[in-house]
Amino acid sequence: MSVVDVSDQESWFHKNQQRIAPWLFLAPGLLFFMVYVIIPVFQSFNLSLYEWDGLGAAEYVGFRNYEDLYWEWVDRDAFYTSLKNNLIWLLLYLAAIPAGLFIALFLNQTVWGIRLYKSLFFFPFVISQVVVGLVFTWFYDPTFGLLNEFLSLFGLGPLNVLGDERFVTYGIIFAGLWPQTAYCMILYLTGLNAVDPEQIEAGRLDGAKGFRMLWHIILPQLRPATFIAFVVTIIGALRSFDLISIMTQGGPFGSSRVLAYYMFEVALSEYGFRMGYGAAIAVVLFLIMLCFIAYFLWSMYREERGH
Amino acid sequence: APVAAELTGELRIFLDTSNPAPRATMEAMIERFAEQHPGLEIETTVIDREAYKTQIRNFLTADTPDVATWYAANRMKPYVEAGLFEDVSDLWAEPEIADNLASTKGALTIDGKQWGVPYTYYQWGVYYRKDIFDELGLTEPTTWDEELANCQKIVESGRACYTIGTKFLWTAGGWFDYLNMRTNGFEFHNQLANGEVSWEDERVKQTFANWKQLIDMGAFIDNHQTYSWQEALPFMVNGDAAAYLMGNFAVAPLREAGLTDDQLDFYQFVSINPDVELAEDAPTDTFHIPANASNKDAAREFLRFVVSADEQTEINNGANLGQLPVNAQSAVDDDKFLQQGFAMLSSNSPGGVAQFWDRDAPAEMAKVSMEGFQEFMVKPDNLDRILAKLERARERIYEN
Amino acid sequence: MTGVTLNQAIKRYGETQVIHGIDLEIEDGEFCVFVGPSGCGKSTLLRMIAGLEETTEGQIHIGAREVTHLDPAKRGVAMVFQTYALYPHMTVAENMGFGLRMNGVAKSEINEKVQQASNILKLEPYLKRKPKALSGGQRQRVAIGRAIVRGPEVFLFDEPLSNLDAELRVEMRVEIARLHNEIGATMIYVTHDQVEAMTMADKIVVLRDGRIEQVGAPMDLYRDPDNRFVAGFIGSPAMNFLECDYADGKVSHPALGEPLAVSANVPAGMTKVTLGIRPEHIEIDRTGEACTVDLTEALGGVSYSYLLAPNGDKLVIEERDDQRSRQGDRIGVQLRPDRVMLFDPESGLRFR
Amino acid sequence: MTGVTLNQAIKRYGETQVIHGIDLEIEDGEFCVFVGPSGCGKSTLLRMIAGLEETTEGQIHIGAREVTHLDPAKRGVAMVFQTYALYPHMTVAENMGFGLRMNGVAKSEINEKVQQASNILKLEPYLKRKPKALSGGQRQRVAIGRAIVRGPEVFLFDEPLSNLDAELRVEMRVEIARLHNEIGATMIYVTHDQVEAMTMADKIVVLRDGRIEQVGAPMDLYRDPDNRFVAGFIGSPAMNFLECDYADGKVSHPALGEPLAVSANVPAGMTKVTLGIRPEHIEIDRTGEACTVDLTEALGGVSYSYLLAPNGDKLVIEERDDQRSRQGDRIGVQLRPDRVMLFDPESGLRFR
Amino acid sequence: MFPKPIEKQPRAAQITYQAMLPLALLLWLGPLLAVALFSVKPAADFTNANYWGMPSSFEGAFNYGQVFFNSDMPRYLLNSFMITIPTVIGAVALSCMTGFALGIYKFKSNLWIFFMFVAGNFVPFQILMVPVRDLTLQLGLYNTKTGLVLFHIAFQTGFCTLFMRNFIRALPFELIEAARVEGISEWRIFWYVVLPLMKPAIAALSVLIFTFIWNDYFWAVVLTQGAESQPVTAGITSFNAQFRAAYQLMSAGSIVAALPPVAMFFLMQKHFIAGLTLGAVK
Ligand SMILES: Nc1ncnc2c1ncn2[C@@H]1O[C@H](COP(=O)(O)OP(=O)(O)OP(=O)(O)O)[C@@H](O)[C@H]1O
Ligand SMILES: Nc1ncnc2c1ncn2[C@@H]1O[C@H](COP(=O)(O)OP(=O)(O)OP(=O)(O)O)[C@@H](O)[C@H]1O
Ligand SMILES: [Mg+2]
Ligand SMILES: [Mg+2]
Repeated sequence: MSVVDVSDQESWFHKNQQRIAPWLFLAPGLLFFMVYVIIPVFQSFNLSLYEWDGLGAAEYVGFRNYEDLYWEWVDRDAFYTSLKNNLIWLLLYLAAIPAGLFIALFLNQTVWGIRLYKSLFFFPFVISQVVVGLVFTWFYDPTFGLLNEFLSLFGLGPLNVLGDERFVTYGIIFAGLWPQTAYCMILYLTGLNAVDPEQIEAGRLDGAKGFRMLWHIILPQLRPATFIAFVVTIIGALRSFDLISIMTQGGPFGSSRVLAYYMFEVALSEYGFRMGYGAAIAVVLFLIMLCFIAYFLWSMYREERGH
Repeated sequence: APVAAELTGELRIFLDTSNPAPRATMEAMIERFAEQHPGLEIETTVIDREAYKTQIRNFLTADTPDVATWYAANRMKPYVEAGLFEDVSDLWAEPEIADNLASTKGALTIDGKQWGVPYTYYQWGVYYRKDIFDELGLTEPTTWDEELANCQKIVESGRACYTIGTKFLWTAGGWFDYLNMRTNGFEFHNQLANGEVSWEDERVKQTFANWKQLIDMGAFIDNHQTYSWQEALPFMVNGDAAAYLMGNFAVAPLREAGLTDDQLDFYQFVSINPDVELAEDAPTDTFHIPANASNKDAAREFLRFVVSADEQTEINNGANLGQLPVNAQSAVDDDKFLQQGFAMLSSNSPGGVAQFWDRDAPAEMAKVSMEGFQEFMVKPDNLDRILAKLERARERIYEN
Repeated sequence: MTGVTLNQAIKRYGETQVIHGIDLEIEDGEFCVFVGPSGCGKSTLLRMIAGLEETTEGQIHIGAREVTHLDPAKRGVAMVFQTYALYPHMTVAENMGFGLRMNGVAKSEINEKVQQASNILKLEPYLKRKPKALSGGQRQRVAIGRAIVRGPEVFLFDEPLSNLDAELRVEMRVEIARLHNEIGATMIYVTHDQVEAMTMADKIVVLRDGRIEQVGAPMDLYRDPDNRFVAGFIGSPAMNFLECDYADGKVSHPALGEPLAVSANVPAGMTKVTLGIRPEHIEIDRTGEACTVDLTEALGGVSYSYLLAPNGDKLVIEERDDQRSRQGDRIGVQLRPDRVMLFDPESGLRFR
Repeated sequence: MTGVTLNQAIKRYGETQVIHGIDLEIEDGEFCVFVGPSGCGKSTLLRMIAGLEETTEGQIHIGAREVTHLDPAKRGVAMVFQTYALYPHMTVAENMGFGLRMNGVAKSEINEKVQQASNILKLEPYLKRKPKALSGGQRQRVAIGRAIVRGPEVFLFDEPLSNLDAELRVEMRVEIARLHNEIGATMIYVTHDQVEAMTMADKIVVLRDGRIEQVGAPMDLYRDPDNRFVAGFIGSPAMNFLECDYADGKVSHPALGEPLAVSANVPAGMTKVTLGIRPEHIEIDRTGEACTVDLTEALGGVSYSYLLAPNGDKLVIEERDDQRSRQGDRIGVQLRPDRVMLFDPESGLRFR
Repeated sequence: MFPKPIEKQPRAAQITYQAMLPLALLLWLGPLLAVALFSVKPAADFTNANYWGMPSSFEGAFNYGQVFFNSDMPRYLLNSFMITIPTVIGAVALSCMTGFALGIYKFKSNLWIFFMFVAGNFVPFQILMVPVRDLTLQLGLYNTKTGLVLFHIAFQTGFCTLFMRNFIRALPFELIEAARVEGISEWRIFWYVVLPLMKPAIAALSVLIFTFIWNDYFWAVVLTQGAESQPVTAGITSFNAQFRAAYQLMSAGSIVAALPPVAMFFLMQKHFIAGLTLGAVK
């Protein structure tokens, strides 16, 4: 049996090319990702067991930070508010999905200029949340905001949405829904493109029309789009930071905080620098998100196996 | 100065005076210092004021300058405790400083040592629309009853007594400072800031009860929780509110917005409890030498230069910082507000001078309490709940 | 009476007209196949009958009812699509019952009908499965089942078998034929597969560019096409066409040797005609030398030889016996005169 | 010598073994076709030869060289894929020259070789186009051209024509056959198309479940299959199989009437055999009455009748003359005894 | 197509639809239009409480002039470009390689590494905040554009890998096999065969990442401070502090800050949408 010459470095590499190549291709990306994402996640877990102001030495306190969080929960303090608001965000943010679907259905036509319309409707997603926050702050402004001008037409108001702890979270979510709806809309528009026209025709022959057609035939086919819309919306809801930071800074009196913002406030804002405590909040947020990540990965795993 | 000529090497100075006017002032001052020390290579870095507050943590440990600006009192405590600021008690022992800067020594003292020098401070107080007062036939109040009576008239005229923007919380801290110092005195206020008194103490409640009187009568503008302090200015400019409890830095924007010195005036916050001495808020801005600085000799010389009587006169005059000099030998600019402020602080503040709530209380406590103040201003009925919350926070924060 | 009648049916997409005034009568219970080259309008015509495309002009009747502008669901038709168009999220049973459900039929009745249909199509074991878990043939059966359940008067099929592989195609072809025998409904079937058209149809409609070329029973079209297009289109391998000289009732072509007498009504004065002859109607004359065997393809029972005539024309002949030609052989050919057809070289019309 | 030899070649994916010890010798210049049902391992075997799949056990030689664990590039093979696998961003010429370019061949030489190949395949007019701008057949030609350019010793084709439509398929089939004649390289060709296998192959390898069932020339397999599987797999429509009683050299079956004498070495003591007969080797006896015509399919020149034997067995017969059976006719059948094959009902092996 | 194509419906429905489109759009983009309107108003309009009416005079040139010549805005914009562009290049380059490795090769840990990227991509980035900030500090990159760029590249690599890997998965694998049979080394397969085919994905991803990074606010706040390194999203807040209550300038600033991604989106609209389809719906 002829043996391939192994003495030569070149040829060894060539021989094992297929086995080594993927690792060479992966190396830079993996390195970056490890250093900046994966390892920090574990560092955060670790840090959450310490008390550290970012200056001196960190002091190991075990689960003390979590205990504090627990008491904040019991006392209905900032952590409680943040968690509660996070849940409200999670729930209400999902409204972007039906809203996006509705707009997508509205725009799914082939009239002249529709392409331009579609992109203009997508606009809110492209602009920065900072700008969105600013715009809506003005919209809600109690003295001159358009909202109150509008309400006064009906003899209502004035309403200080961002200054009232009962409305503030909803007000911010509403602002967030604007770009998120645009995002869902575009997902659905691409999804609608992929709907099998023959199934629609089969449905027409079967006598399904309007809403029943939508419910029984279109929506099931839009499942992938809905799934992605769901994932990005959930993640968007849990990550919500920019809007709160711009619109209220968590106020009034901390009633619009969410975990993401609270964590920032505790760890890095002017009055903060309780790094360990912040890390503990992040861990809680991470655990919530983990449910969704697991769900997402599980779906992907099933699909991969399916192939 | 006699020893100065031999200074050599590099001197790195970090400044947080990022607004154009103060920045120019400081740079000019450094320029003058450089002229006296041609052997010294001076490098100045100006950092955005807000950014500076977080960045200081980084540069004190790595890439450290020789001199840095900061704030007095509790605000410098974390760095002192972490050993990041140089002990400059030696400077304070020098007669020139010991004699002339005595009034601010307390603010820079922790554990009996001094950790920096002040370079400017400014008074707080009530800035008001003199024309509106005249229109309503009011005079500057001095007692709580006069205050309430005045306010009642203003409210009846369809205005708010006070404009305020509490979105960023600290403005409410100013109100609390004054109300509490007037109700319970400077000592008590300090104890509270240091966590030595319960928030559910009757005396604290009294402070809030006084505050509530104003709130209930509609003394403050509506929706203040949505405005920053600047956004609250127009209410005063437009005549929707008659006064503003604020630091002297509010004068410049009010003038810019078109109010003349005839329309604008100043009075000291009224006395409430006749049994306590008047005390004032006068936040002090400071210079420090980081412990890791490399050219401490030059840095010390710079600090001496900054607090010298001439420089203090120069940098605090109306054309420059427009604030109060810290050196007793300096001249106060003849701006009417500076004069009034200087007079007030030097002769009518027997109780003491506080730095400001968020500098006197630990950061965490400041944050939680100011949130509470804001909530109280919007929902005074929640007081008990708020105080309970603050008390819990106190127990946690001061515990270690 | 549930035949289908088209009356000057016309379809335009904007400016372009794709169906040019079709008149067609499909009898009750008939199995009618539309064939024609790609793009000739087969699908369009079928979809006009289904109501999935607007009819621009003309009328369509199903039975006695005019349905030209009726909703698809109201026409009493069911359609089976090339891609099956099963609802992927419903089980087989749900797929089949969906139409009835939409029309508010009672659950028990739906179940019964689904049961019946799945009986006919042997789908019982799969009723609970999703389409994904079925093979191509099974899916197609479900699609047919869905059509049956609705009990339509007319079944429409658009190339229902073209996504199946060869073996399954044969199987399903037989199945559909059996179904037609069993339920006897009118069926209209679009295909481009020769074999399907020939074996299943009662009546074949040959379309070309949106016009009907010929309508008739399969073997009629095969034996007696009206024109060159139909002659060439029906039959595989296709009919051979030779451009011949014509004189005195005889055609002559280099491949033939002697001129051949053909009985056809060729108009006087014609000197050129197109001769058509199917591969199986050519006999080999091993003594002849006129043609060269270019290639032979032995398929087992039958083999095809591709001949080159002396003038370069090509001819395909079918050989069945074991003694077959080989590449390079020189042979002569003899056409069965009764099977020779003559066409007008210009218009393609057949001289009968 | 650049034949291909497989020696006990085995392929496992984890636990599942898909190729079970294949021994095969393909001669230099031979055109070898792999056929077999879907999933039998045709592609796997081809890809093992190409080096795209590891060979788990056994050896593969190309010419005299052992290549079992060699890189695909070093085996001197070229492969043509079902999906063409043209690089869409390169022109036809670049596609064809790419392999040479990457291996550092000089520009001028590349050009020359591409020129030659495109000559052979009549691709000159398209050299500057991108694959997108080509028809399916042209793309397949480019794929072949790419293979040719590299001047490999062995060509591998994996169902290269199955993405083309019927007409083009016929055309390309002829083209590949011509190419093989012209360059005379060894070619291995995977297909599931009867016609391709029969018409192109020098040698057909019939695979089933990762094992070779029979190897031989096309007509040999057709006429002389080793077992029931091959007999049934080769030929379309498939051979008829009847389970018969066997005694004294004669088989009897209800469809046949009289027992039929068949010369085959049936082992003594066998009482049951499987009889195989192709549709075209059954003659109709119109006087008989044993079978019923269940269905007839007229394809034009030929028609197939599906008969039901008295015991329910099915038989397909081919009819060619114009006088054909109709559904419901009762007819008798006569098998050509020299064409009858007998198989062991258990193992399927043929008794010769 | 669902819903039923409008051109197949009665004339009246068609006209209603055509009329509703611009109306709906106006409503939808109302907030943005308001900002645009604000940005051309004179300051006087705000003191006179003319917030929503027509501008009493057109001051667009002055307002935008202020933004460009009298503030740090140009610097912030420049920073944004200097952060966004290298990030886009870096993340796309890295993910082309990781996507290639994960999409083409079969090895044991393939799926797990892929899932790691995906999971990391969905991690709430707050959990990274403190360690990443420390890391950046230790590297001496705090408050530098480089520090921000490095982190963005790393974090975006997760999403980009998901996207690229799925895209490469959808490429015909025969292309790679064909190249292997032709004796082309893996690196060259990547470079000459796969990379050119990924052009659409690269284009789409570039636009997406550009938008993401340009609009990032959180990390800009965490890792940088001050005009010398902060991008425009963070800059606009200090810009707003500078021009507090000068709504016309804040509006003009916001419009300027929003413009580049919008322009990018319009230029590459087709890729953008294709990108979402590929990356997301897949
Ligand atoms: N929506 C449309 N707009 C314009 N022309 C169309 C449209 N749909 C079909 N056509 C044209 O109508 C003609 C007939 O199309 P049709 O689909 O009926 O052909 P077909 O006979 O079914 O072809 P195939 O065998 O390929 O399915 C074609 O020329 C096609 O281009
Ligand atoms: N990666 C794999 N892992 C496990 N089994 C595999 C793999 N690839 C192929 N197989 C199995 O190997 C067997 C042979 O597959 P192969 O593709 O060679 O069949 P084929 O004869 O080419 O079929 P077809 O005609 O459908 O192309 C099949 O049963 C298939 O399921
Ligand atoms: Mg069609
Ligand atoms: Mg295969």
